[in-house]
Amino acid sequence: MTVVELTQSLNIAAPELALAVGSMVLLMIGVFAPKDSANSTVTGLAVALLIGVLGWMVFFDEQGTAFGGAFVQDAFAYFFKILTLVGSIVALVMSVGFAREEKFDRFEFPILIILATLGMMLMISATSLLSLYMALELQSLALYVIAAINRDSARSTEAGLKYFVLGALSSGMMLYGISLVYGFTGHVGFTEIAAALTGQERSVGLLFGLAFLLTGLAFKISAVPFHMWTPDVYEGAPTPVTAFFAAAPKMAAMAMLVRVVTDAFGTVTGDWQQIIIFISIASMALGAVAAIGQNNIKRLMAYSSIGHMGYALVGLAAGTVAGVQGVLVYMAIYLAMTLGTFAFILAMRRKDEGNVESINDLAGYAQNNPLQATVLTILMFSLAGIPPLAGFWGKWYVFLAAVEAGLYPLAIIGVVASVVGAFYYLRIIKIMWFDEPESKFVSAAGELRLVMGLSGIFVVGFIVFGGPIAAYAENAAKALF
Amino acid sequence: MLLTGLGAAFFYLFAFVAIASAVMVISARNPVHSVLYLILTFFNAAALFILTGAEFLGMILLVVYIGAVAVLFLFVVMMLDVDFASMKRGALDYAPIGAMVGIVLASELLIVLGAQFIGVGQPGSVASPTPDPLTRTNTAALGDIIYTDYIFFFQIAGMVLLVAMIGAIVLTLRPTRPGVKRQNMGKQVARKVEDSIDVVDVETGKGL
Amino acid sequence: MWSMLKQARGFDLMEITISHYLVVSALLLVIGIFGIFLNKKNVIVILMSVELILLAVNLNFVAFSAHLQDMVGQVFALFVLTVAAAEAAIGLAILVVFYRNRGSIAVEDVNMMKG
Amino acid sequence: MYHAIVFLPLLGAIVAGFGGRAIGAKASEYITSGFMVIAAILSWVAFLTVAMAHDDHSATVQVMRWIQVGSLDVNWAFRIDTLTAVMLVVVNTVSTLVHIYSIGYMHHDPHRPRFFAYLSLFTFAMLMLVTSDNLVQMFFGWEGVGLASYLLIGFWYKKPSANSAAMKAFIVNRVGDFGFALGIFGVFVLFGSVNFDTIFANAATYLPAEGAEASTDTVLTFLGYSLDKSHALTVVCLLLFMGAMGKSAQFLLHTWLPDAMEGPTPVSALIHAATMVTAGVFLVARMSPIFELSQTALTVVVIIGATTAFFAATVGLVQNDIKRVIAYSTCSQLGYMFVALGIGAYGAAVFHLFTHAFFKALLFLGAGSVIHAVSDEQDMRRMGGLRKLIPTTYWMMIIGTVALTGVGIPGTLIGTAGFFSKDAIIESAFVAQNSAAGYAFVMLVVAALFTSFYSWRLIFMTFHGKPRATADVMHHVHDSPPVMLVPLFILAVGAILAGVVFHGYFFGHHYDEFWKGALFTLPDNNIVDEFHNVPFLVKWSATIVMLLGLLGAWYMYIRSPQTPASLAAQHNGLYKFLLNKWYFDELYDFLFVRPAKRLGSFLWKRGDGWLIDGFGPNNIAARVSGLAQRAVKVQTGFLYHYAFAMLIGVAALVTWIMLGGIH
Amino acid sequence: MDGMPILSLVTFLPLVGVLVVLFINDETEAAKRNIRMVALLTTIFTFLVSLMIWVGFDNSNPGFQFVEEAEWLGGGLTYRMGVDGISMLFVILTTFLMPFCILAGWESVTKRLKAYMIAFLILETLMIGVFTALDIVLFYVFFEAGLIPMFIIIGVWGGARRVYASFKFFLYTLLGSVLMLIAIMAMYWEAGTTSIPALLEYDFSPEMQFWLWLAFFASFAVKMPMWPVHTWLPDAHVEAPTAGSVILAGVLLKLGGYGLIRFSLSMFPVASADLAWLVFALSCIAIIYTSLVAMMQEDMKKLIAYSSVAHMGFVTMGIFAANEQGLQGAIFQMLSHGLVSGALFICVGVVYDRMHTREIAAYGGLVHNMPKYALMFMLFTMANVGLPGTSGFVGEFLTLMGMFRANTWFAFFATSGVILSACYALWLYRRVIFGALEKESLKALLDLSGREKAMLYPLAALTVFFGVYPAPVFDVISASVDALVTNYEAANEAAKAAMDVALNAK
Repeated sequence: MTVVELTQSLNIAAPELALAVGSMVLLMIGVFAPKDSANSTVTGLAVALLIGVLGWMVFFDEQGTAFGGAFVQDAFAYFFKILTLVGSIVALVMSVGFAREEKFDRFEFPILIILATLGMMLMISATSLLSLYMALELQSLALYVIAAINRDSARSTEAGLKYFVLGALSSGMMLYGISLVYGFTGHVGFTEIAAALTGQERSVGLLFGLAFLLTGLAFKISAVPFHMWTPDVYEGAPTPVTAFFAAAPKMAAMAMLVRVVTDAFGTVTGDWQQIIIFISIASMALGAVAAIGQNNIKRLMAYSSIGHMGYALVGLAAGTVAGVQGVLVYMAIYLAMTLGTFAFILAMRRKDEGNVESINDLAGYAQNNPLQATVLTILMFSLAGIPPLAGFWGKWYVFLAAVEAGLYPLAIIGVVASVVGAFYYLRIIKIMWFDEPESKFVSAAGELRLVMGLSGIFVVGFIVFGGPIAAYAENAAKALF
Repeated sequence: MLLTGLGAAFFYLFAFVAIASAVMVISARNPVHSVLYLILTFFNAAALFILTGAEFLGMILLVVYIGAVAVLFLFVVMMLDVDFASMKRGALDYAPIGAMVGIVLASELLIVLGAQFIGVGQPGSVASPTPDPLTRTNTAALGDIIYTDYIFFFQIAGMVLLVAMIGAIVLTLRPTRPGVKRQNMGKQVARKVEDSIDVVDVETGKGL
Repeated sequence: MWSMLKQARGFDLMEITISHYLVVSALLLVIGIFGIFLNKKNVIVILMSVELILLAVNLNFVAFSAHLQDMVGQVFALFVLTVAAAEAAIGLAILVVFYRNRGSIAVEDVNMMKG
Repeated sequence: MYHAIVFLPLLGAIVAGFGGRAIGAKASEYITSGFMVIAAILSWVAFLTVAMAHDDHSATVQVMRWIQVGSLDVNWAFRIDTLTAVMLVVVNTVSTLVHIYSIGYMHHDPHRPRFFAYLSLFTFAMLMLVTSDNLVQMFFGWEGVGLASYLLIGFWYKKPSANSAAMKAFIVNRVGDFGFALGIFGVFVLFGSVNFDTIFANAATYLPAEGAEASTDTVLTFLGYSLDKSHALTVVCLLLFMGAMGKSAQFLLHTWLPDAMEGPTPVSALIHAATMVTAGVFLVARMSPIFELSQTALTVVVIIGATTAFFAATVGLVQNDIKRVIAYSTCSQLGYMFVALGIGAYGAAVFHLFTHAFFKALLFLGAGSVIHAVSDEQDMRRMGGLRKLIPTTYWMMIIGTVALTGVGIPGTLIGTAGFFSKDAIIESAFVAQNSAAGYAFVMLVVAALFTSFYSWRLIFMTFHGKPRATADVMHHVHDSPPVMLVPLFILAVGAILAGVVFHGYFFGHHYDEFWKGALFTLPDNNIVDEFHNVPFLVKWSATIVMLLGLLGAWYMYIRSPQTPASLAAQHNGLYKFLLNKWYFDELYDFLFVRPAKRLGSFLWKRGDGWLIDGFGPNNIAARVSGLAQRAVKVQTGFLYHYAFAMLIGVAALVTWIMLGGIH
Repeated sequence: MDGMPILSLVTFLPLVGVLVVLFINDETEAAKRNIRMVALLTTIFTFLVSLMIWVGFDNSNPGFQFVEEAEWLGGGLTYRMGVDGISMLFVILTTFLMPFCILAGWESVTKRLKAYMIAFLILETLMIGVFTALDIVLFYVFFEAGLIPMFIIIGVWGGARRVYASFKFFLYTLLGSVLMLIAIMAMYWEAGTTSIPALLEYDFSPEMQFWLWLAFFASFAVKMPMWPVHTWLPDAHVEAPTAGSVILAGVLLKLGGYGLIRFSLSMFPVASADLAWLVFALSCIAIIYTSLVAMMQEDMKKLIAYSSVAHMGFVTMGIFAANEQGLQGAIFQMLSHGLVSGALFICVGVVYDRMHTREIAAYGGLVHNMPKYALMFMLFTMANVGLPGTSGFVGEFLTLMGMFRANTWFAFFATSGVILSACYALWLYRRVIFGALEKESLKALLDLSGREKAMLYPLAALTVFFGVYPAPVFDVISASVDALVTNYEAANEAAKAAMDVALNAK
C-alpha cells in the first residue's frame, strides 16, 4: 500500500478517522476533567463530534473505495451512516436527562457510544468479510459494555451478560460461516467472492457457510430465531441504552446484511432468499404475536423491533433494487419512529417513583397531556403501519418490492402479521385515551420534547416530503447493483 | 501443504486429544478442571496449527491464549467464590432433544465438510499467496503483509482492544470506598526523608 | 448422500486432507455449541465454550490457508485471536459485575427477565 | 281538475297534520272535510265526463318525473279512464262521508287533527293508487294506503291490541307486496316497461296468432324455470295477484282484516270496507289485459276468491263482535269480486266493488253509531233491544243489510244494490267457461246463504230481543247527532239505488260505451251477454238462499234464542273451529311467527355470537393471545434456552440447505 | 372556476378548522362554545363549497371531472383528484352529513371536546378524500386512515364496551383491507400505474382479475359490511357516540360500496361476472339473516345496525347485478341510506341523551309527550322499511329490479327482505313510541329541542324529496353508470369470445 493510496484511503474514510481520533481525545478529556462534570462535558463534546461527522458527511461527499477494497464509501453507505449517526446522536442527547436523574453519569458512556458508532460505520462500509468481522466486533464489544453499564443494577448486568454470551455465540457461528466461505471461494473480499461464485457450481459447504454467516447477521438485527436476547436486553439495559440499541446498531447490521447478500452473494440470490424469507416471516409473526401480552413498554418495543426487522427483510427478500430501496426507506422510517417512541418512554417519569416502564402507567396520558399523547398516538399508528403515516410507507415500499418479485405468500403473511401486530399498538393507544388517568408525569425535558416533536413531524410529514427520501434511497440502493 | 506420512499420525493424536479435552471442558463438574482442559485443547490445537505450517499462529495461541486468556479464566474462576454444590441441580434436562438437534447439525457438517473435496483456490486467484517457507518464514510472511496490506484491520483491532480496555475498566473499576486504605502513588513518591522521619529525643520515664 | 459417505470411508488413513481438519473443527464447533446450551451450572463454562467455537474457526482458517496457499486465512485467524482475547476480557468483566450483583454465576440465576 | 282531486286530500292532510296544533281541532276537521267535499264533487264531475259521456275523455295527465334509470322510465302521472273515474267516485264519496261522520264520531278524542290528517292522507294514497299510470306509482299508492291503514288501526296507540293489529296489517300486506313487487319486476322484464300503455300494447303480442303454435322461446327465467311467453305471463299474473290477495284480505292473507277492526269505526268503514281492501280488485281489473291472457292465473283467482267467500262467511256466522261480523262479511264479499274477476266478468267485479262500497260503509258507520250509542261496547252479546232507542240507526242498518244480502226480485229492476251486483256474479259464475267456475258457483251460493244468516243475526242480536247491556249503559243510549246520521242517509241512498241505476253501465247493455276499453276482455269472452241466460233456478238461487238465511236467523235469534247455544254445544268442535277463524292465527303463529323469532334468536346468539364471532374474530383473538402466551413462554429467560433456539434455527437452516441445496 | 383545485379545497378545508380548533386552548365554557362553533362553521362552509362541485358538474360527461394532478412521492404515484357521476354525490353526502354530526355531539359531548371535534374534522377530510382520489394508492391512504379517527371516536366517547368494539372495528376492517393493499401493488406492477383512470382502461387477464377481485372484495366486503363479516358493525354502532354512528352508517359503510363499483366491478369485469353469484348469495343471506337477527334485538342501535347490514345487502346485490337499474339503484340506496340511517341514529341519540339507555324495553309510549319526535321517527322508520315516497324505496326497488333482471332466485329471496324489514322496524317503533306511557322516568321527557329539529327536519325533507323526485341524483349518476355498464358488458363479451377461440383452438 503506497503512501498515495493510504492518503486517498484516509481521505475517503475521514469520518471514521475523525471518530476514532475523537474518541481517544474525548477519553483523555474525560479522564482529566473534573469528576462531577466529566460526563456532561464529554457527552456534549461527543454529540458535537458526531454532529460534526454528520455534517462532514453531508457536505463533503467523498466517495470511493479505500484500503485495498476493504472499505467503501458509496451512496448506500452514506444513507445508512447518516441514519446511524442520527440514531447515535439522538440516543446520546436523550440520555442526558436520564443520566442526570438516575446517577448514570459515567463519562465512558458517550465514548463507548462513539466507538460503537465507529464500529457501525465501519460495518456499513465493510466490503470484505474480514473488515466486516472486525467492525462488527468493535461495535459488539462496545455494546456489550454499554448494556451492562449500569453495573450496580442486577437487570442491567444480566442484560449485558445475556447479550454478551449470545452475541459471542453468534459471532462464533458467523465466523465459522466466514471461514467456510473463505475456504470454498478462496477470498474474503465481496467482489472477489462474487466473482468466484459466478458461473460455478456452488458447493453445499459454501451454502453452509452462507447459512452460518446469515445466522450471525440475523442475530445483530434480532431476527427470529436469533432474537432471544432482544427482549431481555431491551428491558434490562438502562432506557437510553435501549433507545440506542433499538436505533443505531439495527441500521448498521441491516446495512451489513444487505451489502453482504447483494454484493458478495448477489449471484446466488436464490439460496439466501429462502433463508431471508424464512427469518422474515418468523420475525414478523413473532413480533406481532409475542408483544401482545407485554406490560413493560421496553420489552414491548423489543418485540416490536423484532417485527419491524421482519418487515424490512421482506424488501431484502425480493433481492431487487426496489427491494433494497424498500429496506432503506423502511429503516429510515423505523429509526424515526423508534427514537420518537423512546423519547416518550424516557419521559415516563413520576416525581416519586422515578422512571416507570409499565404500559399501564400511560393510563390517561391523553387527558394529562393531550398534545404529547397525540404525538405518541401518531407514532403508535405509524408503527402499526396505518396510512398516511410514515410507517405505512415503509411497509408500502418493502411489500411493493416483494410483490414485484412475486413473493405473494410472503407479502400476504406480512400484512396479516401487521394486522395482528396492530393490536398491541392499539392497546397502548387505548390505555392512553380510554383509561382513567393516573398521576401525571413530570414534564418532559426539552431535548425529549424536541425529539418527540421531530419524529412526530417526520411521521406525519412523510406523505409530503417522502418523495426525496425514497428517491435518495433508490439512488443508494442502485449503488449495490 | 497438508500432511502425509508421519505427520498424519501426529495429526490424529493431536486431533483426538483436542476433541476429547474439549468434551471434558464442557462436561467437567469443576470449572477449574474445565479451564485446565481448555488449556489442553488449546495446546493440541496449537500443535495442529503448526502441523499445517502456521507456526506463528500456533505460538501465539500458546502464548496469548494459554498464557493470558486461559489464565484469566482461571483467575476469575478462583476469584468468584462459586458454590459448587448448587451447581449440580437440574443438569441435562434438555439433553435428549438438544443432543438430537446437535447431532443432526454435527452429522450434516461432517457429511458435507468431511467428504466433499474442495476444489476452489486456483493458483493466482489468491489475494496474498503464501511464500515458500524455505525462503520466508511464516512469521516474517505474516509480518510482511499485516502492517501493509492489512493495516486497516490492524488499526481496527487496536480499537477493539481499546474498547475492551475501556469496557473492563468501566465495569470493574471501583471508586475508592471510604474507609479503605489505598496507596497514593504520587504522594508516596513525593515524600522526602525529612517529612517522614522525625527524630525525637525521648526523655526516659516520660513517654510520648 | 450415501455416495458421499462411501467416499468418506474411502480415504487413505495416512493421507491427511483439508477435510480432516474441517471435521476436527466441526466437532469442536458442535462441542462448543453443546457446551452453551447443555450447561446449566456455570456461566464461565459458557465463555469457555465460546472459546472452543473460536478455536474451531481458527482451525478452519488455518487449514484453509494451508490448503489455498493463501496467507489471508492466517491473517484472519490472527485477528480472530486478538478479538477473542478482547472478547474474553469483556466477558469476564461482565461476569464479575454480575457476580457482584447477584452473588452467583449459576446459569439458572441469570433469569430475572423473561416472558 | 285531476290535480285537485288527488292533491286536495294531501293538502288537507298536511294542513291538519302539521298545522293541527296551531289551527285547532275544529279547523282541521273542517278544512280536511271541506277539501274532501270539493274533491268528491270534482270526482263526480270526472265520472260524468269520462264514464258517462259518449266521447272518449280518457287521458293521461303528466305530473312530474320520478324514476328514470336505464330503460325504466317512471313518471308521476294520472291515467284517467272509466275505471279510474269509478274508483275516484267510490273513494272520494265514501271518504268525504266518513270525514263528515268522524266529526261527530270522534268528537271526544283529543287527537282529532291527527285523525283527520291520517284520513286525508289515506285518501290521497288511495287516489294515487287508482289514478296511477304505471305499476310503480300504483305501488306507491298501494303501500301508502298500507301506511295510512297502519296509522289508523294503531290510532289508539295506548291499546296494545291496536298496535299489534296495526303491525299485523302492515306486515301481512307486505307479504302481498312482496309478490306485487316481484310481479312488477316480472312485468318489466317481459314488457320492458311498467307503464300501462306499453304493457297493454305489448300484451297483445303474447297472444298466439290465430292458429299459430304458441311460441316456446324462453322469455323469463324464474326460480330456475325457463318460462315461455304464456307461462311467464301466468307467473307474473300470479305474483301480482299475490299483492291483490294481501291488500284485499283474500284467503291465506286475510288474517289482518278482522284484527284491523281495532281501529276507530270510521276507519273500518273507509279503509277496511269501501276502499283500500278493494284495491286488489282494482289491480286485477286494471291488469285485465294480461290476466285475461292467462287462464291458469284466472283459475287461481277464482279458486281463491270462492274459497274466501265461503270461508269468511262461515267464520262470520259465529262471531260476536259486531265489527268483526261485518269485517268477515267484507272479506267474503271481496271473494265474490275476485270470483267475478277470475271468470272474466270484470265489469261485474267492479260493479260489486262499487255497490259494496255504499252498503258496507253504511253498515260500518251504522255499527259505529251503535257502538257510539252503547258506550263503546262492541260485543253483540251485550246489546239487544236497541231498536226503539236508536231507530234511525236501526233503519239504516236494515237498509245496509238488505243491500248486502241482495234483496230483490229476479228478472225485474226491483232490488237493492247488492242484489244487482251479487246476483250478476253468481249467475256469471254459472255460465263461465273457467274450469273452477262450478266450484265457485256452489261456494258463492252457500256463502250467500251464510251472508244472509249472519247479517240478520247481527240485526236481531243487536236491535231485537231483550236488552243485555247493563242498565247504566242502556240509560245512556241515544241516537247519533246529525253530523253522523247525514252520511248514513247518503250512503243508504246509494245502497238502495246504486244497483238499479248503474247496472246497465257496469255490466250490461252499455258495457262497451261505459268502459271504453278500460277493461279488457278477449274476443271469445262474452260473459256480459251470457249471464242473463241462466236457468230459472240459478236465477233464483241467490234470492232463495237469502230468504233461507233470513228465516234461519229469525228462528234462532227471535223465535227460539236458545237454539244457537245448544247447536254450539252439539257441534262443539265445529263451533270452536269457526269461532277461532279456522285457527289461522294460531297456524301462522306456529308456522311463521314463532319460527322466525326462534330463528332470529338462534341466528343472533348462535350464528353471530357463537359461530361467526366465536370462530371468527373472537376465536382468532383468543388463538392469537394463546399464541402470544406460548410465544412468551418460550422466552424463559434462561440463556441455554436462548442458545438452544439459535441452535435449532441454525440446524433448521442447514438442514434446509442440505435437503434443498443438493437437489 | 377552471383551474381552481376545488376538490382539494373541499377535501382539506376541514383541516383548516382543525388548525383553528387547535389554537383554542382553554377549558372555559366560552372556549368550548367556540370550538363547537368553529367545527360547525367549518363543516357548513365545506358543504357550501362542495355544492359548487355539483353546480359545476357536467351531467352528460361520463368521465372524471375537476381533475387535478400533482407530483407526489415519486415512483409512479401521483396526487390525482377527480370526480365522476359515481363519486360526486358521495362527496356531497359526506359534507352534508358532517354538520349534523357536529350538532349531534353538541351537548352530549362535554369531555375532551377539542379532541372530539378534531377527530371528526379529520375524519371528514379522509372520507372526502376517498371519494375524490384518482390514484389508487391515494385512495388506499384515505381509505385506511379513516380508521384512526374512528377508532378514537368509538373508544373515547363510546359506551360501556367501547374498547372491545373499537378494537374489533379497527382490526376487522384493517385485516380486510391489507389484502387489497397487496392487490394494489400487484396492479401497479402489472399495469405500471396507480392512476385510477388508467387502471380502468387496463385489461387485466381473467386469472389475475380473479385474484385481484378476491383481494378487493375482502376489503370492501368487510367495510360494507357483508355477511358473514358483518359482526363488527353492530358492536361498533352500539358503542359509538351518536355522531360516530351517523358517520359510520352514513358514510363509512359507503366506502365499501363505492369501492366495489369503482374497482371490483369496473376494473375486474370478468371476475365480477364470474363471482357475482357469490355476492348475490352473501347478499341474500345478509338480507334475510340480519333482518331476522334485527328482529330479536333489545338494543335500539343494534337493531338499526343490523338493518344497515341488510340494506347494504341490497346495495351489493344491485352493484353486481351490473345493469343500470341495479347499479344506479345501489348508488341511490347508498345515498338514501346515508340520510335515513344517519337520521335514525340521531333519533336514537335524541332519546339516549335524555335517558342514557338504548334498551328498547326502557321506552314505550313516547308519542304521548314527544309527538314531533314520534313523527320523525316514523318517517325514518318508514324510509328504512322502503316505503314508496321515501328515498328508501327508490334504491331498494331499483336494486331488486336490477337483481331480478340478473337472477330471479336471488331476487326472490332478497325481496322477502321487504317483509322482514317491516317486521323489525315496526316492532321497534311499536315498542318505543307506541303503547301507554307508563314508565315514570319517561313522563318528563321533552319533545325535540331546536337543535334536534335542525338536525332531523332537513334530513326528513330530503328523505321525502328524493323519494318523490330522485331525478337530480339519477341525472348525475346515469352517464357514468351507463358508461360503466357498457364497458362491463363489452369486457365480458370479449372475454367470452376469447374463451371460445381458445376452446375452438383445442
